[in-house]
Amino acid sequence: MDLKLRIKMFRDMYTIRVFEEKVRVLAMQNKLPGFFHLYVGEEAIAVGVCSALNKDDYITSTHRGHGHLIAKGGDINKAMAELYGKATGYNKGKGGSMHIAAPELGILGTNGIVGGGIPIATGAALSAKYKKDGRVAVAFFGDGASNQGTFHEAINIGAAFNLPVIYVCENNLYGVSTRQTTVRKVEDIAVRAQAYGIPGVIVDGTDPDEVYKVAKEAVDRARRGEGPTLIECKTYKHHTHFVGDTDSYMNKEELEAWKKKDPIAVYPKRLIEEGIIDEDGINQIKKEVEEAIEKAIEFSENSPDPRPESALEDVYAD
Amino acid sequence: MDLKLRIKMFRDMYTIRVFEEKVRVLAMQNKLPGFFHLYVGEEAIAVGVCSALNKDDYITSTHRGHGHLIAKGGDINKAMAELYGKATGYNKGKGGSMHIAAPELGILGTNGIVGGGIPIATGAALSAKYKKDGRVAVAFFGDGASNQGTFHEAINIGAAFNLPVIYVCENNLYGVSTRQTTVRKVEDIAVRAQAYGIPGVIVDGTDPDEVYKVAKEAVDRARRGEGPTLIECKTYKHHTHFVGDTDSYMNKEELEAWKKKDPIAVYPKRLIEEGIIDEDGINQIKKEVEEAIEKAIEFSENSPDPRPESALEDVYAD
Amino acid sequence: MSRMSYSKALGTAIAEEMRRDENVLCIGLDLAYYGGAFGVTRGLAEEFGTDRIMNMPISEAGYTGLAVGAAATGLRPVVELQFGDWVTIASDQLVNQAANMRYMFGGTLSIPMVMRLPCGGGGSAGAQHSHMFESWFSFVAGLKVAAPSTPADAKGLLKTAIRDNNPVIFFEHRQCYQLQGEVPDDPEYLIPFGKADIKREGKDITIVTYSYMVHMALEAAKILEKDGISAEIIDLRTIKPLDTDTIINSVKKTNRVLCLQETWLTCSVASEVAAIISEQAFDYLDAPVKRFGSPDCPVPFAPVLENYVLPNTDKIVRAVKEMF
Amino acid sequence: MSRMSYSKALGTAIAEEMRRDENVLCIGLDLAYYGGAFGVTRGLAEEFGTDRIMNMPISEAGYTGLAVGAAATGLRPVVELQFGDWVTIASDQLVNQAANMRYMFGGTLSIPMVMRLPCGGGGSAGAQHSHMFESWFSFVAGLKVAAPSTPADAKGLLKTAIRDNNPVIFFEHRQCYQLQGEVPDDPEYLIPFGKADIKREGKDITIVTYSYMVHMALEAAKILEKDGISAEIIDLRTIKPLDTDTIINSVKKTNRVLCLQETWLTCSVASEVAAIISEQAFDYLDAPVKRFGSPDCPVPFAPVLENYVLPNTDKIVRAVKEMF
Ligand SMILES: Cc1ncc(C[n+]2csc(CCOP(=O)(O)OP(=O)(O)O)c2C)c(N)n1
Ligand SMILES: Cc1ncc(C[n+]2csc(CCOP(=O)(O)OP(=O)(O)O)c2C)c(N)n1
Ligand SMILES: [Mg+2]
Ligand SMILES: [Mg+2]
Repeated sequence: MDLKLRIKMFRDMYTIRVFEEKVRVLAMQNKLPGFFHLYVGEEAIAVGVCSALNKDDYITSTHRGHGHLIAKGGDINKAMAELYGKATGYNKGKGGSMHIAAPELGILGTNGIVGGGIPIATGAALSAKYKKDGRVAVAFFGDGASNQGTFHEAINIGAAFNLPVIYVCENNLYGVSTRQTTVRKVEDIAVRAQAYGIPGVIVDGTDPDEVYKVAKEAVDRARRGEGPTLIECKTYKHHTHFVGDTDSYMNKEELEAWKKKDPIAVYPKRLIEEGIIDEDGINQIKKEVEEAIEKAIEFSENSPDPRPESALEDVYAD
Repeated sequence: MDLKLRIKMFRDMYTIRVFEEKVRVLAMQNKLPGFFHLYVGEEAIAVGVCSALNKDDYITSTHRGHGHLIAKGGDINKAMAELYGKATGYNKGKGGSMHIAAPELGILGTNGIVGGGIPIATGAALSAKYKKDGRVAVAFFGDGASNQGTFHEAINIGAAFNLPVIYVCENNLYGVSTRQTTVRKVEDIAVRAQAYGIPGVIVDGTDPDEVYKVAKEAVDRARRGEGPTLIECKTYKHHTHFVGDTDSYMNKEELEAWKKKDPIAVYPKRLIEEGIIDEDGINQIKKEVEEAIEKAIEFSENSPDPRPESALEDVYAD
Repeated sequence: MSRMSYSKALGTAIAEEMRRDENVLCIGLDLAYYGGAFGVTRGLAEEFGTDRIMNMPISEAGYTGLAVGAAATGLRPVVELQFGDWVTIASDQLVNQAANMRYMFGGTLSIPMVMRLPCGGGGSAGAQHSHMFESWFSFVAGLKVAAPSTPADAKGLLKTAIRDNNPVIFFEHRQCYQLQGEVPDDPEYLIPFGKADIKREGKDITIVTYSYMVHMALEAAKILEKDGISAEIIDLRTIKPLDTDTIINSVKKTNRVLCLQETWLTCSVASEVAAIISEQAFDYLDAPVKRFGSPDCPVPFAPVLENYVLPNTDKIVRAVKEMF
Repeated sequence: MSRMSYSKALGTAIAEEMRRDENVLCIGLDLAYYGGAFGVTRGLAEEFGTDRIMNMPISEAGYTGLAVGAAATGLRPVVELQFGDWVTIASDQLVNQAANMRYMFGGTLSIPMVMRLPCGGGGSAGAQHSHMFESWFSFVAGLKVAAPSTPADAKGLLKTAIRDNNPVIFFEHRQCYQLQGEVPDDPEYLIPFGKADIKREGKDITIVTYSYMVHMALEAAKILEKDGISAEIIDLRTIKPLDTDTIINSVKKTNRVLCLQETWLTCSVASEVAAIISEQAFDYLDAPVKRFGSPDCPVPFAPVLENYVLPNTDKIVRAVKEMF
């Protein structure tokens, strides 16, 4: 695997981490409107998968979508400004955290509807196949979403028509407060691939190298016209379901165990051990990232609000 | 297996067959309003499954539902009268072929929405478990319906809560004109049981003894509180999707091959060979059934239309 | 001009647009060879192949969402549901996704798709195959809604819908499919959205309606004529956008209005038209606005019941006469 | 009487009904321990156990259908969606199944279930968490629709809904959950469906509204009072059935009416009320009926945009003044 790519993976994961931790603080200070679901702890998934994609490949994301946006190349200034509801945001402040898109990067939206993006990614894959433009599409979604009808219907369609789409399930064991194995009899989501006749793979969602590897294989397969893959990434989120949520349902010991696998701590050590970068290099990246995020906050705070009347624009296309 | 039960299975299958063939003729003569999906060729499924049920067990059925209604003990006079849209029909002429229910027999309705009955049967099973009344529920549905989101969501719920419900898929290889393997990558529906952690069984849907056997096992399992089973019955329908439909999509050779397994021809021979009944006995049953159906037609034709103003009744319960 | 059925006119519109723009494709059940539920796409797979006339699994939410994703990435899908009744299954992708996406995303993409929904009662199809949901989708910002009554309008409106860059919900009445009429051959025959059509001029009362009820209203007008009542029939053609001007101008002339539709009245198109008229033409009304549609019950199966419930020519004549 | 929040009043109603009738159970996401999306069921699992306060997988169509099947067989499920926006996912089971079943089946069974839908805008929840769908479900024969504005109404209406033998769609406005008010302790405190409540008497104009907008209207009335305009505020409480008498009587007194709601106007509750008034109180109107709601765009995220779009006290005052 390309060394530069691995270093970039660390940078991207760290960008997401710092971005999210800042969002958390800003939200608790009521500087940001609306509510926020953080990707902290799950960074290796978005980064591992998106590192296997081209700029013009498609993704659909979820309510917990900042990580996907950044990993797919999203501009953190525009992303942060959108969370602030500013005119300079990706979507002029109309979308906010759960509804950010950047079509020029193939990002077809974070999504407030659990399971809502899975058919949409499948449709983007249909476009790619129809136009023979070589693109692939990735649908990110949670373990909770795998009980939605859209999961079943969309994957069946993707499989039946051999569409170039990869279904990436981020299995963090919970949907809001509900331990998902209390509302689902199977332990693994990957077994569900058998219902559609496609490969189902389980991967450690805290290891970006591993995630990249299985994603790359699935992407190559998709580009060869061999159809979809379902990838289940085992992961855990470090914070509550949304910022400001009660944490009574969280399992502290389990969380501590998962934190030992925190990619932001583990991965740079591995890179250093393997001699790919040194401590200074890591620190330099961290510094750059932190500065960039501070700049993004500054950019956002100095950005103008949207014109009120702009609320009436963009409803219909000409 | 009880000899009387096996003879009754023949009688019920034959009743369905004659009922359906009569409906076909009556519909083509425009004596019946609306449109009709016939169960001809699939009789062994409804009869095999319902023979394993008690009178107060629940079923939900489909657009192709006359067979389930009759197999669950439905009165053919009231059933036929409903198809005629008469006041004496099961539902006072308000429902018709695709919307017949007989709650006193646990029949919660044929259904015009493909996949619509699967969650409803699951809910009936929830009632049974909640009230600890020992009942089970059966959801009948087609292979086409197994691509609906309701299939996925309902079976997952049934499995997660160990509900006493049996999911019976009637795989006749088609949904309307569409060969289902062209819109689904897996050959068998039964493999989908793995997605929910429940047993998935395949059975020859033309053999009522076999269907009864697997249904009985599933029913016993459900009553013991061990949760759902998915049963896939391989079958084939002898007529087009609905009465009056073009048959251009039908595979004549395949049909001929399946007709060799026609339960109405094969099963009485088996009963005779096994010495359970003789030719005369079979002919006697046939005669009785044919007469009963003639009477049902007569009953229906002599029944009054509903009062026009009764259209405004039964919208709301008090 | 060619004489053809409403169904054929729709098929012609699709074929012309598919020839014109290779990004147009059809998605639905049994579309190829079988021709869909009412034969609209019959013959198209032969010309365009099954990559463009796609047969789907029975997964209304799934293939509607498939179309949303395809539309977001440059295709122009035309989706058919076999009966509009089960748009209930697909409505999340239409309402929370398709209708919102352009707006939420600040105008950075668009969703050019058409959702074709055979709809309406008649023929004892029963409660689950007779619904009309045009009021639901007209309610939703971000959607457009069309409901043609004649073969020519069917062609002109469907072509406009396919070229529109927004999600369009297109209601085709089941009782219209076999109606015959003259249809312009011009492949540029486009009927603009938001332009109602005065299907009959009159001076004593305006009947505002759309879809199959246009034909019932025209029949009723003939009968009323004999009794000295001259009815003007406005066919809305599109409900969202709604041609308020044509409605108001007609009411100013006739000073009486019946808002007619087939289905239930509560929160319906008839309610909307009545509300607009009472807001904007209050001073021109000689009598209260009246609405006419179905009573509040599901559509029953038995013919005698169904006839009792659905509006028809006689009932319309009676309703109009009560206003004089 | 006890002082409590709207949210607590709802929880109390559920608890009382569960004690009274063992067939009542709750179905939804995160209901047990977590208390559902807005804390309504908090504490109930401790008393009733998780067999009666059931946590579901994220499968809105599935667990709504589960409730339909349970209701058809003798239970009385109370379903919560975390946000009413995704009733779009569950609507087939409500519209094609629940609303039709009793009728199609000739009255042989009934579907006593309640669908609790937190709804409405505010707080930058964005387009997919701010929808109001009361007009959709009021359209549908076979359903009932309630939308309480105060803690006392919340309790009384929810208890009535749970005892009703029909499917009831129950809209709880997100901005109401924390409102405090006096609530009768009587476990037989039931508010009948189809009875609007005059929340404020007045003589110059009638404002017909419901849900959260009742509070905005009451605020507006105070301001209008200072300018010499006396506004009567009618809280519909249930939209289906609708209390036409109370509306008409009020209009006969004030001769002016504003139909106010939070969401889009097309084919909406405001349209319905306006249509009814122009049909039934035409001769009593001194000015055209006016409707006020949101403009035709999805609910935007940024506060400055959301404020621009949603009705509020000032905008209501302005709208009323324009009528004089
Ligand atoms: C259709 C729908 N149902 C419910 C919700 C409320 N909700 C938001 S996030 C969430 C949990 C999703 O769980 P999962 O898919 O596992 O994602 P995670 O939050 O764990 O990343 C729920 C229930 C929603 N937004 N959309
Ligand atoms: C939700 C929905 N989609 C589509 C239809 C139209 N339709 C009626 S029967 C049918 C085929 C069903 O196929 P399958 O489930 O295999 O049952 P079969 O007819 O083969 O017995 C279809 C598509 C419908 N009634 N409901
Ligand atoms: Mg999760
Ligand atoms: Mg089939």
